[in-house]
This record gives sequence, structure tokens and C-alpha cells, in this order.
Amino acid sequence: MTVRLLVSPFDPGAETNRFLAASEGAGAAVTFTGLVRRTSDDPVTALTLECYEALAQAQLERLRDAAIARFSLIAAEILHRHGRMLPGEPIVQVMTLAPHRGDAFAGAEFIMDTLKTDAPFWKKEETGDGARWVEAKGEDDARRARWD
Amino acid sequence: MTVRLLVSPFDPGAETNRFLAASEGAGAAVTFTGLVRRTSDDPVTALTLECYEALAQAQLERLRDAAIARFSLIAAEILHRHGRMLPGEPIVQVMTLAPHRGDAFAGAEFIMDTLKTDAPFWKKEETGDGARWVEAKGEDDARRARWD
Amino acid sequence: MKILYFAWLRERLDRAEEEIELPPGVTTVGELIAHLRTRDEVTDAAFERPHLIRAALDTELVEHDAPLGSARTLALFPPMTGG
Amino acid sequence: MKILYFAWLRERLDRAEEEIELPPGVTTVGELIAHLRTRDEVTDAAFERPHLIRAALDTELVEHDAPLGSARTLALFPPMTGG
Repeated sequence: MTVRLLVSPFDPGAETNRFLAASEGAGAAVTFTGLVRRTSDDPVTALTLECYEALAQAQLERLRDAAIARFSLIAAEILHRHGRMLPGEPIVQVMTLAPHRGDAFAGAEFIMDTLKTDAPFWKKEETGDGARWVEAKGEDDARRARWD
Repeated sequence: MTVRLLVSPFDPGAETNRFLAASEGAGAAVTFTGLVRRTSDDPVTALTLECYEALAQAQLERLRDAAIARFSLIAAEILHRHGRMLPGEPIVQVMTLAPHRGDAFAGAEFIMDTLKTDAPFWKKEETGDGARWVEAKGEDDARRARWD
Repeated sequence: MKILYFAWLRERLDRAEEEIELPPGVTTVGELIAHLRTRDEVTDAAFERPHLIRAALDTELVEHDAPLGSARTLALFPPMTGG
Repeated sequence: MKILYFAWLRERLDRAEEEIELPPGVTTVGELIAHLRTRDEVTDAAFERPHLIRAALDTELVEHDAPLGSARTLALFPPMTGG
């Protein structure tokens, strides 16, 4: 399965190795891993991602197919967790494989930028003071718009 | 060691996991892995990379430091093999960690583009017909120049 | 038609889903939202900034002027914040 | 001064390194290359396209007009093809 919605933590390196094992002679592989942030000035103790699974699966599959076509990728995979997770844990991983490294980089960045605004996940942060929904950032829309 | 010259194959996923384990709360990690290509129309049976080790170590350390400063990276590592290697094996891996994904992507791509033209490695390809030195590509100079 | 709610919209409406009978004249997503708002004050307030509400018909993201057509499920939710 | 050669330059000169005594008047990388070319036909031919030859003094990449200064090692090699 090239798009997977997961509720448990995953092993980023093991996923990359499995992906590379099927590399079929391509020369360039990019892995992006998004982690639950942990900063001293914003002490998030846990993050919960709500997900509309049917739509997320459909959107991420379309996005993967679009990236493959647009950047001549040999392969691409997307893993995205939902549910509750802790600082330092991986949230999302995108892997791309291409004959040329520029395409592998661009394909992974395109998937991440588009996923942020177009895939149905919603983040709720827990801190010492309670829980709050993360607001969508204008910056994310701007990054998304680069690819239009 | 954040810059390593290796003569044996390395485990891409294990390196990524080790790098992520020290992520210190950063939100975005990018791993680029370059593999020995295997294509049907260009049947390279093996690749040998010659290396000027003292200069390679110095150049890659400078390049890593430049990437960290330029893209506000939390961490960056470079692994580069030399010696003889087979199709499908990893040649090079660059890993970057940043608070923002755009910086993690740009840092890794900057390191790869600069490394191609500024680090003292020379590729010799073996095919059924003998061995030949790979010529430097004008395209690589162009990609390098994007960062000037 | 089944309506699904997510994130703070689900919390403010205190429900994850409901079935509703489409009243005559309600043919688009926007018209359905306007109809829901007439129901009670809580619903009206939850939708008070309609530009913050995204919609999907079955598994397609759509704009508010999209016709409901023969879709079985409408999902309504705030801007997405995944990744 | 020690000179190192790499890749096809090493193969064409049939040596990976050598020690040379700098003759008077040879103060830059380019002058040293010109001096080496006077030695024999093989060396002359190996350097026949000087724009293809890169140089490093100790562990710094330099241009052909760089002064040799007090560097202990000069490396000469074709354009790099790593990564």
C-alpha cells in the first residue's frame, strides 16, 4: 500500500529501507519525516490528529498520483498517522524515488505542501493549560500556491 | 561524526533513525539517498569512486557548516562512500533537521548540488565493454550556480 | 443525506454526524449550511464565519456553490492542519 | 612540494604522486602546470586542456592563479563527479 493511514507509531528508517529495496535502479531517493515538535517556549505535551479517513485516503492517493505524473517519479509513498502522539514521534513520512535528484526533492516537497492544506487532518495540541485546535497558517496556503 | 567517508555499504534507514533520535524537538527531517543507478539501456555493472580523502573531509565539513548557517538547520550529516560499489547500493546520504520543512528540504538540496561539483570524488563506471570515467555534467554546474 | 462534522465544528455542534432530510430548494452546500443555521443559535454561531468552513461531498473536496447532487455524505470541517 | 594526481589525470601520468623541487620563477599553480608540461610529451598531452584541471593547495580548492605559497601539497585533478 503506497498510502497508509496509521494510528500507531511507525519506524521511519525501516520504512525508508523497505521503499529503497524496491528502487528498481533509480538513482535518487528522498524521505521527509515530520515529527511532533518539542520546544521550550511552547511546551506541547501531546498532539491529537483527527482524521476523516475515507477522504484522507482518497486525497493522499490523488496527491501521490499527481506527484508521480508531474515529477516523473518511479515511486512515491505517503504514511500519515492520526490519533494521539507524543513529542518526538513521527507524524508523517513522504518518500519519493526518481532518476534525477531534483525531481525526487520537488516531488516530496510538493506532496508535503499540498497535503498540509488539502488532506483532512486536524491537529489539537495539549499543553499544561489544556487543549487547543491548531489554526491553519497563511504560510501553508502560500507554500501550497507555489505549485499551482 | 557528522561527515563520514566510508568504503563499506551503509544502512540508509539505520542512519536516518540514528539521526532522528537526536532530533531535539525539531519538526522536519529530510534524508536524501543517492544510489548506484541500474538502467536497461546503460548496463553499468559496477561503479568505483576515487576520493581525495583529506580534501573531501574538509570540503564536506565546510559544506555542512554552510548549510546549517544558511538554512537555520538544527543538524546536518553527510555520508559518502568511495571504492567499488554495485548497482542498487547507496553512494551518498545527506540528512537535515530543521524547525521548518522548507529549510530542511533546501538544506539537503543545497548540500547535494554543491557536493556534486565541489567535493573530490571521481566516478568510474564498469560496463560489459570496459571501464570509463564519468564526465562532469554542465547540468550539475547549473544546479550548483542556483545557490550563488 | 448524512452530514459529518470534524474538529472544532464537531465539538461546537456536539455531534460527529447526523442524517437530515433535504428541504425543497436546498440544492448546494452553501444552501444547506444556511438551512442548518436556521435551526438553533448554537448551529448558527458555529457557522458564523462560513469562509472558515470547508466541504467534501463523498470523497471530493468541493466549494460552497457545489450542487449536492446525488452525494450520500457531506462532510463539513475547518481548514485542514495535517502534515 | 608534493603533487597528487587523481582520476584520469593519475592514469594518464601513470603516477598518483610525486615530489618536485620548485624551479625559480614558478610561484602559481598555473606556472607549475606549465613547468610540468615541458617535461615530456605524455605530461604535456595530459594537461592539454588546462580548463579541465582543478587544483587544491593542502585542503583548499584554488584557481590556477593561486600562489603556491607555503603549501605542502598540491593536488591536480579533473572536474569532480561525486554524489
